[in-house]
Amino acid sequence: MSVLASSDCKETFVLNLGPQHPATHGVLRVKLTMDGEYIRHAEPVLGYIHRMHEKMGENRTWAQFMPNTGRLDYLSALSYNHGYVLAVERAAGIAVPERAEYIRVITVELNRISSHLVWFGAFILDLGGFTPLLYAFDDREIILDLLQAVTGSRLTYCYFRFGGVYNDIEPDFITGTLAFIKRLRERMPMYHNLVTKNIILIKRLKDIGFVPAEMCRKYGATGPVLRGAGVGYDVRRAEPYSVYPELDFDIPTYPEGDCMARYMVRLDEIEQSMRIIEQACAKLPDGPVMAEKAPKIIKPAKGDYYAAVEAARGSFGVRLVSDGTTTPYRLKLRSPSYSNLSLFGEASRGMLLPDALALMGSLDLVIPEIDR
Amino acid sequence: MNLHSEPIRLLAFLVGIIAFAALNAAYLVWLERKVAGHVQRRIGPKEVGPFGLLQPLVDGIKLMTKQVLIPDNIDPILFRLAPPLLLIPAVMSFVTIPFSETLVARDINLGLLMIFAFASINVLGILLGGWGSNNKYAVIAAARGVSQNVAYEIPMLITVITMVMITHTLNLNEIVRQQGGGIFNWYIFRWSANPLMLISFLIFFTCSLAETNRAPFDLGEAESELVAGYHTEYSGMGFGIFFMGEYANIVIGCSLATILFLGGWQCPFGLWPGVHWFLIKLYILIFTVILIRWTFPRTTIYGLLNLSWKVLIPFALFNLILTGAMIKIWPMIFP
Amino acid sequence: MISLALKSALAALAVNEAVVTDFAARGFHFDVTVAPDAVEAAAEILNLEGFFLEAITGVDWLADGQMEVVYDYNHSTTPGRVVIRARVSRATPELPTVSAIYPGALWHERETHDFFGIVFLRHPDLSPLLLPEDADFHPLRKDYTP
Amino acid sequence: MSGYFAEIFSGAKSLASGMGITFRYMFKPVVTVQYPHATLKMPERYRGHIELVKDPESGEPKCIVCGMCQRACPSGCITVAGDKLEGEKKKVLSKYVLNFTTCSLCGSCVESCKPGAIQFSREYNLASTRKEDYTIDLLQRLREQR
Repeated sequence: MSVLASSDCKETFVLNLGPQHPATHGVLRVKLTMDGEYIRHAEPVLGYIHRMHEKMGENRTWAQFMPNTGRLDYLSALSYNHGYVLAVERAAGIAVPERAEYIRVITVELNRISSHLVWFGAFILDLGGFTPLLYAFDDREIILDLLQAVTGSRLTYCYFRFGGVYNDIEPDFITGTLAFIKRLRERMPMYHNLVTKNIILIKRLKDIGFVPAEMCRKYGATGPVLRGAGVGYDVRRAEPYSVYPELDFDIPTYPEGDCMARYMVRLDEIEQSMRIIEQACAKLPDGPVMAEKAPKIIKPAKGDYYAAVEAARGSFGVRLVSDGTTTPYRLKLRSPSYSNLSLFGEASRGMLLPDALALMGSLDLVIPEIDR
Repeated sequence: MNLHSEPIRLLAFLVGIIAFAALNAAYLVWLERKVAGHVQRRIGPKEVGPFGLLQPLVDGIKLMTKQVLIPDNIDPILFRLAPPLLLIPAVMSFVTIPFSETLVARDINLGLLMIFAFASINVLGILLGGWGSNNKYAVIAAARGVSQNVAYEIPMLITVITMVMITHTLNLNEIVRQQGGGIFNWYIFRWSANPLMLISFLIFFTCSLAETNRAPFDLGEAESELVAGYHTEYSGMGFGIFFMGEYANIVIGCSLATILFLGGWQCPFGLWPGVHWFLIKLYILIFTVILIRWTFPRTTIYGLLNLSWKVLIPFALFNLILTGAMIKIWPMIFP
Repeated sequence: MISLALKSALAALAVNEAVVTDFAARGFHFDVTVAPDAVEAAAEILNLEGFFLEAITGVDWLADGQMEVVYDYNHSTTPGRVVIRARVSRATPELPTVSAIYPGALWHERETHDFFGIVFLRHPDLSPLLLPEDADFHPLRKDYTP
Repeated sequence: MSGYFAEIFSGAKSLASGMGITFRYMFKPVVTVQYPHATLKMPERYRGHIELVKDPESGEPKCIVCGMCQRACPSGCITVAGDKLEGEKKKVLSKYVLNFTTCSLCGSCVESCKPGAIQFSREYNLASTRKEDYTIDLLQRLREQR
């Protein structure tokens, strides 16, 4: 590559980080050309768990593709459910009852918190601290229990349906959710004292791994990566969907663009999600959870449709092309981590290996979603 | 048979020291896992024996029965030499440690010097292990380990020189004897000798963490970056010996801190001095070391060097000068 | 929202009429079909306006003997989705790359090449990204049989 | 210079407070479940693999062999067959096999079932080293439950 040719130092070596490496969280491989511990060139190698979901979509009915969406990003599966049902509802013109919308928002935001908690733990694990991971899992376990009681599964949810949700929530769920939020509010200061204020962590994250807003734009990075660069872009506000316009929440942004900024964005997002859930629980109306007019067999009109949601990792988009039959003609899944990872090569150039791993951790990668 | 004859005494100590080092390695792993478990609100080992107490034994058997895989293209001599090179100096250092006034293998006058001489060898074990494995991760880890050890030996030795200036001796047993008669005679609280003694202790403790490659300075085996660092390619007992050497080093580091600052086998209130006080203090320090590992994230190599050169060395040097001044000026004011 | 100047600039490149679409029904605001040679020019216009590239994908229109490449652009501060389409023939599916303007397109174009066999001219590396490294098939083509 | 000392001081304080937290947590009760010795009860809606539902009156499966579940299943893991007995109007279930290796527990089959003849079981101890253990004959399972 050009980087090598232009460098004076010929003594570089290639380090294969992955596909089985503790820091890559799955089967991502990064081919690093290193000069000592400095990274000259980093090239992510993808596709180890590529499953061709898009081709599967072309061979199934619209409804049959639902379980696949939960298997893209195993940490915030409900957001991906949501993105897909939004796209199909838009294409087929299905209206969703208000109660179902509120239930969707509550469960998606719970899922977002659980996703951010896993990221938080795994990120500190990347940096060498083990204990916060298990504290975060302790909290996440409650979310999984809550969601399990509603959806029946713990990780790869398949809860939303075109025109509503699979089944109604029980009153226990609301009380359990509010109790959990109370608990997490009390635990957040602990997390900050244990981790955020820790001098070692500050030294490792502050001014490390710059991803400026312009780089985000060039690579199409969204979500906390973009918000950590100071751009307050959030699909929930930019293209309001579901009942988000009726809820009051802030979009945390930090202008620094370093690892610390992305870290703080996600921790603040946990707090904002808690606010959203509280409001949604208070406003939850009575009524059906499934549109009565929702057709059993979906046949959207010819044309192409797009729907985006704010998943935990950024903007998840679904582009549907319908030819008016019961199966999609083309189904494109735009996953946020894919774009977020694509900037890694440029952003990590010249960094030390541990800092590059901090940068990779702060991008919050989920490999099945990248490989699809 | 005369039980006090020198060869028998030495033999007894030899067996005792090796047993102490091996048992410590085994049960510190157990302690580490238990502490980690409870810190993380788990139980830790519990299946084998009561409270999982037999777990280290079973682990040991497992390690010994495992095949020692020797990868291709390694340096066959260095690869095999490295683990003993890490373990033997650590075990040798126990020779001069005074567990109590009488329970010391060799009460030599240069005990402190000898321990530091041996402590410098174990860097070689890390370097050769990393280099001999012919593995990129291991080489990076070895390079890190060496620069880290070299950087931290300086503040550590400066602090030790400060201590030697106060104690006037390198004999460890003598240093402990000087701290008799209650907690305020311990060097950590002997503020008449140097008001910054507490800082000296912290510098020494931090350095011994770094010297023993313990978290948060475990850059040499940073598992989320370098898989397993310099012992990536070692399996079975090769890995087991590295492990034992590491834990023996921790015990040595904490023993030295106990002896130099916390009064060794002396009792905090001047009564019943003996080996039990030494062990209590030692294990409190070791517990702190373990708790530190399960609390903090890892530093980076430049963070580590920054800490050494910008914080620890200036403070240690200041301490040295202050102590020298106190020794010379104090008697002039109060003759 | 999308400025009038931008709309007219893009409409100048369009092969047929540029459409202002109903966002609620379709999910994007502006839909332009351009000639394959004009995708770079369109990207340049959008780049100057501060748009970012969300995704590039293809659609295989087997019946028409054509393949469509779809570029999804979006703006982060003044939200407005612009869809740029270009149709190439199935026999010679070639069009220029936009990766010089948007480096993020590198991977999206590689993926589209993987799945459809569409060649992006002047792209530095079109080796398979998600498919196995020796893959010579294009699974999202409608005539693909495994 | 004062920043230098302030940083050392605040850094040391942060380290000490972190150690205080972990030390306090060490004495808090354990939150894990010691799995083989203790198990959790699955909630009402837990989605284990599917199972057939008995008709409380006749004791026979409620299934009417309509095949809706088989058609709804995205991964084709259900095989249903029925015999038409002489003199009976309805088919009688003769075979209901679930290939659990490809099942994604989406619940499409349970939703599509008009008579409510299938439901989720609450079984989760399904580890095995043999692939054949996951081809579950649900009809036989129902009969064994009797």
